[in-house]
Amino acid sequence: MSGENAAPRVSARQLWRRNGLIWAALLSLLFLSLGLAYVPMGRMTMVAGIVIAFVKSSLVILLFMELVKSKPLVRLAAFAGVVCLAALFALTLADVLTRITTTQ
Amino acid sequence: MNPVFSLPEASTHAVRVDHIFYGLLVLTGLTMIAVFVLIVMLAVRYRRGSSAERGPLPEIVSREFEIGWTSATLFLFIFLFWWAASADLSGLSAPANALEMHVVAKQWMWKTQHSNGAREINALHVPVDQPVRLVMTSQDVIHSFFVPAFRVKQDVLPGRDTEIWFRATKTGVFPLLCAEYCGTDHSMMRGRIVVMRQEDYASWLDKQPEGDDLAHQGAQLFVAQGCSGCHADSSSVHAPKLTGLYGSTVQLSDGRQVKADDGYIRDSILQPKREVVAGYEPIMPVYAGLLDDGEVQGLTAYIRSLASPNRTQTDGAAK
Amino acid sequence: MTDALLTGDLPLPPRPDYLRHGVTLKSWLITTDHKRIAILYAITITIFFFMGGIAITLVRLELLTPNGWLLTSDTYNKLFSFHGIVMVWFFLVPSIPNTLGNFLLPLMIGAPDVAFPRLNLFSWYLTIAAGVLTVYALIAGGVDTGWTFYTPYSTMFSNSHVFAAASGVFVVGFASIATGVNFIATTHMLRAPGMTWFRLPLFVWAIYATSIVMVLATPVLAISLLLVIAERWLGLPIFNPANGGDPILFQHLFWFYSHPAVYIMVLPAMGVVSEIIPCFARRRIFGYDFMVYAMLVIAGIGFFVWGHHMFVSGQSPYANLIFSFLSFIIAVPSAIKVFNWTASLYRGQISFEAPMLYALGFVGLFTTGGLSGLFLASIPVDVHVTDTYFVVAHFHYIMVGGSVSAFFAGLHFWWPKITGKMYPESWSRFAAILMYAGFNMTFLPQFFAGYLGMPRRYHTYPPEFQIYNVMSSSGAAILALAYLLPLGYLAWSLYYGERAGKNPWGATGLEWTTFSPPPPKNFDWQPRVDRGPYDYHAEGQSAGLDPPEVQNARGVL
Amino acid sequence: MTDTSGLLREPWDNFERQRSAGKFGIWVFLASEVLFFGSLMLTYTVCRIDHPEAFAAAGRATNIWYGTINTAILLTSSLTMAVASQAATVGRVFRRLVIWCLAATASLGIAFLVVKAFEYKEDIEKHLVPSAGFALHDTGAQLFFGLYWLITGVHAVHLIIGIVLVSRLALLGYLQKLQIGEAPEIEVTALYWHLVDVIWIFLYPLIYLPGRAS
Repeated sequence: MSGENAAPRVSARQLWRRNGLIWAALLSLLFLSLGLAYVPMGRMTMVAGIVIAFVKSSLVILLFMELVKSKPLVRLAAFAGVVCLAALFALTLADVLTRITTTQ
Repeated sequence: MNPVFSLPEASTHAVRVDHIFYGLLVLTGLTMIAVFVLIVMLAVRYRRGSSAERGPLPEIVSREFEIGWTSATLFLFIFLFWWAASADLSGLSAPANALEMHVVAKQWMWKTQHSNGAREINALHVPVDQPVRLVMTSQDVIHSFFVPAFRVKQDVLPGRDTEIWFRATKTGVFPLLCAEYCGTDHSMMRGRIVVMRQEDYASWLDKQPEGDDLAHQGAQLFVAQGCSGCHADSSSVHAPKLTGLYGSTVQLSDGRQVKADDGYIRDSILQPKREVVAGYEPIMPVYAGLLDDGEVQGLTAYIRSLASPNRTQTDGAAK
Repeated sequence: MTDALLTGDLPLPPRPDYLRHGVTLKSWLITTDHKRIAILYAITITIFFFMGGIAITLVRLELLTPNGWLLTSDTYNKLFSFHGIVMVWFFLVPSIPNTLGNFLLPLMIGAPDVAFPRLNLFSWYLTIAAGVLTVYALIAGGVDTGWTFYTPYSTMFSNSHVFAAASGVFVVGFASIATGVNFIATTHMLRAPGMTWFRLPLFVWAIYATSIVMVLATPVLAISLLLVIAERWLGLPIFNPANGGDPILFQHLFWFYSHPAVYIMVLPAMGVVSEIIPCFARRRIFGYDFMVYAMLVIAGIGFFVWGHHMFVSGQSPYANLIFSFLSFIIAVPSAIKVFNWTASLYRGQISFEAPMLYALGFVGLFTTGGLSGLFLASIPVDVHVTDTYFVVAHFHYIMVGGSVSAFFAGLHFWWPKITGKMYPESWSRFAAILMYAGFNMTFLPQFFAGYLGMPRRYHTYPPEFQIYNVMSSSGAAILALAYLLPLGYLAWSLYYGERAGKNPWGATGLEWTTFSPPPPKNFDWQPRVDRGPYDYHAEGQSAGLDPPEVQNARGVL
Repeated sequence: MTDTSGLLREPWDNFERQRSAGKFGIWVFLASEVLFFGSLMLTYTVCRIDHPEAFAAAGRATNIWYGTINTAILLTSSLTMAVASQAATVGRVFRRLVIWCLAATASLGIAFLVVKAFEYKEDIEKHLVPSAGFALHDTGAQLFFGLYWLITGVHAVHLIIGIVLVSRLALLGYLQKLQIGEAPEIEVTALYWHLVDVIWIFLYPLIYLPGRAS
């Protein structure tokens, strides 16, 4: 921890530049997904939107929330949530997508 | 046969279920006895101050034990899964010659209808040794069609058809119960399944009041609900014709191909914009909320009768 | 400091223990001491336990005759719904974690308190608020959806107070999440020096695994109830089939929580029993590391098996197969635990004080309940017995036979630590045996009734099932007595019980090294740990009667 | 060394450990939140699988401009929040920067709510509230808007909580009652704020983008 008199490790400029770059990337991804939504690609339109959302959220989680710099324990906590959600999706959709409405 | 202490096995399915049930009973019974006997024996032998030998533990370390019984139980359970699952799979789909009957559940009664249109309340007469397929739906909440003697149970859902089939092997009267909690009089939602000899069933069916044949009812609805305005063969509107439709493969406007089965026809009536046939405009009005489930079943039966006249003849042969 | 002082044989300067450290009501209501919060929880869940108990007493009385003689159908439905809601969310889920867990987790890892003491208190207030909502639902006229709140009955057809009851459960869910977060952080961050992961008592592992399930499963329950509330109260169509909604989706969300919830109830019970059996058998627990892995595997796979509640719901047959398979797999670690408890008795010096009787009762009932679970994992058999009394018996064996027996086991075992007083031994043994007998009398007949086809939640029933219901109801009367007895004699012991020393059982574990009852900060010194748990004898030896320290010295020499 | 004894709370005896426990605790809570919103999105997914066309039509009926502007606002608020949080860990030298960034974050959050309020108003005027007079006729469109109101509502509640927390920190910092540089609250609040942003990042394509191409 730096004290009151110690020189800060980073300058305000550096802070703004690093985070500003991430922000710029996020905004460009936002406009990219907005644009792609109007391109008729069938089901891929939706997929594109979701993939971009994943990229954006990864930027926020890894860099803004500093998950890359966090302890393994913290990463484990985040990972557990995602795995559990994946299980919820996977097994529920295993039902919804394979339902037989009628048998003959 | 005392119903208090034993449950009749009145369907082919019941025999299969009971095989597994009794197999599991023996297995779990033995396991339980083994565990209980072991606990009691150890507790007595090694009670505090007893003269049983203690001293250094035998050489076999715990790890071998652990791995041993972990893998033993694992393999046993996988075997049980395979056994139960294969029985489940073999009974999954109804034989092609199954009699089709319809069930509509509502708070708190069962309405059943035979292929010739005869209706019953809280009862269903079926012939013995003949597979019967029930197409079921609910008008309100979830119910569950449960015949303990047949070992069959299936939830009956609103807005969707579910199916169940059985082949009764004993004649007699068996209880029909609602097994999914459905409100105040859930416990009163009971009925009877009457299994009759085939010739008795045929004559019973004959004596029933002239209930309209399901398909005939459907034909009347087809006109009354305005379907015929577009879908009749003589109509000039550009709409898919229904003769020969049932059972065929339909090309949809989004490129998919689907089989025109009960579910497809039901969806096409209630939510026509979901699956639009290639080459047609999505102009058909939505019928969800306008038709009740019995009416949809009637229309479906009518459309099915347009597919192959022979098929409905065999279904109605009993008449 | 001398050794005598360290082991606490010399009197320390007088210093009030946690119970006498502040006596006003206010000092209790704003306390952040985990031990006091545990007491608050204990009082709360006792009240709820008896509320749920009264409801089910009426239900069992009603079921004495096939056609009903006491209650209307609506009252009957409301009573069993209230019983389920209260017992699951206001008794079983908080029972062991929030009372014994709250009290013991910091003590066992050598910490002065949980990681977030104020959050801990907040969680209790949430529980109270939620309880008030739920009891309001009862007073206002009751809720009749069953504890499962299945749609579309709960959203469109029920004319009862679904909103209040569902919001109550919604709120108590957040209490559960808060507790889970707190315990996870405590276990990770506050272990005493030397308390490595594989030196943790199994109870701590159990509470840790339970907390993971609480944190990751409860939000899904919250959403499922929020959707019911939104559809019912705000009129937003979600599950309504007329709008194209899917009622089965609710069941997926609901059981994603409510199946793991069974592990929230039973994992802590396993932890309690894993403390008690070694202590009274004077043995190291058999296969400590396998016990740990088994609990983690149960907590993990527990998330993937919920669909076995839905084999007849209209779920796809392929999904049924997946869920059936996983349900069989999760039976493996449960079996391992039973084997290990049994093996821990081998070459022990077993004595049968009340906690041990309760614990052995747990093993018996859990084994019975667990084995009956194999029937329910097999699809064809499950199709026949699901939604019948077979299922009712099965889950009561696990959740009531198992968890409640273990709760009483733990309550007696740690009673001297919590209150500083010994409970009356012969009364307790009598109650333990009575509870086991009464429980089996109540629920064993239900397996038969269920297999023969008696559906659950039936107000009236076909007369051929009467014999089973009469047996069950008379067993329930015995069970009720067995539950009332401890209330009486434990209260008695508060005033007239013998004073308890630091370690009346000669047990291992840090909680037994501090005073009974413990001081407000738990330890007057910083505990250090230099050995594993359950150090009742030297490695590779059988049990001896000497205290752990002596035996250990002998093993080393 | 700066004095952190004032920040030490029961039951901790070590400030660094208290701080990392707080951070770990909030991450565990966020994992819980992931499941909370995740199950709402699962509900959406299942309904959409059942009614793809209706969801496309309903998605078209939302106002994409409000949605896009709001996404940009939230992303920007995450920037200011990240700068605040990182500057706060560097030390007290950035006190002014931290307070300004916190204030900016809270203001952007409020801006989001204002835009959202306009959007809700328009939705109500266009009869997009599921009821008898609902504007769209496809079966399933009401499901979309049922979920739309619920999910955006729950998200807004989370955001309001975030705004309250962030404004409180800004105020305390301004009044010199917060030891910026050591106080763990900023870091913890920032993590929560970012998660609320991440949720919205997923809601944006789910709510506003369906059916635009056709």
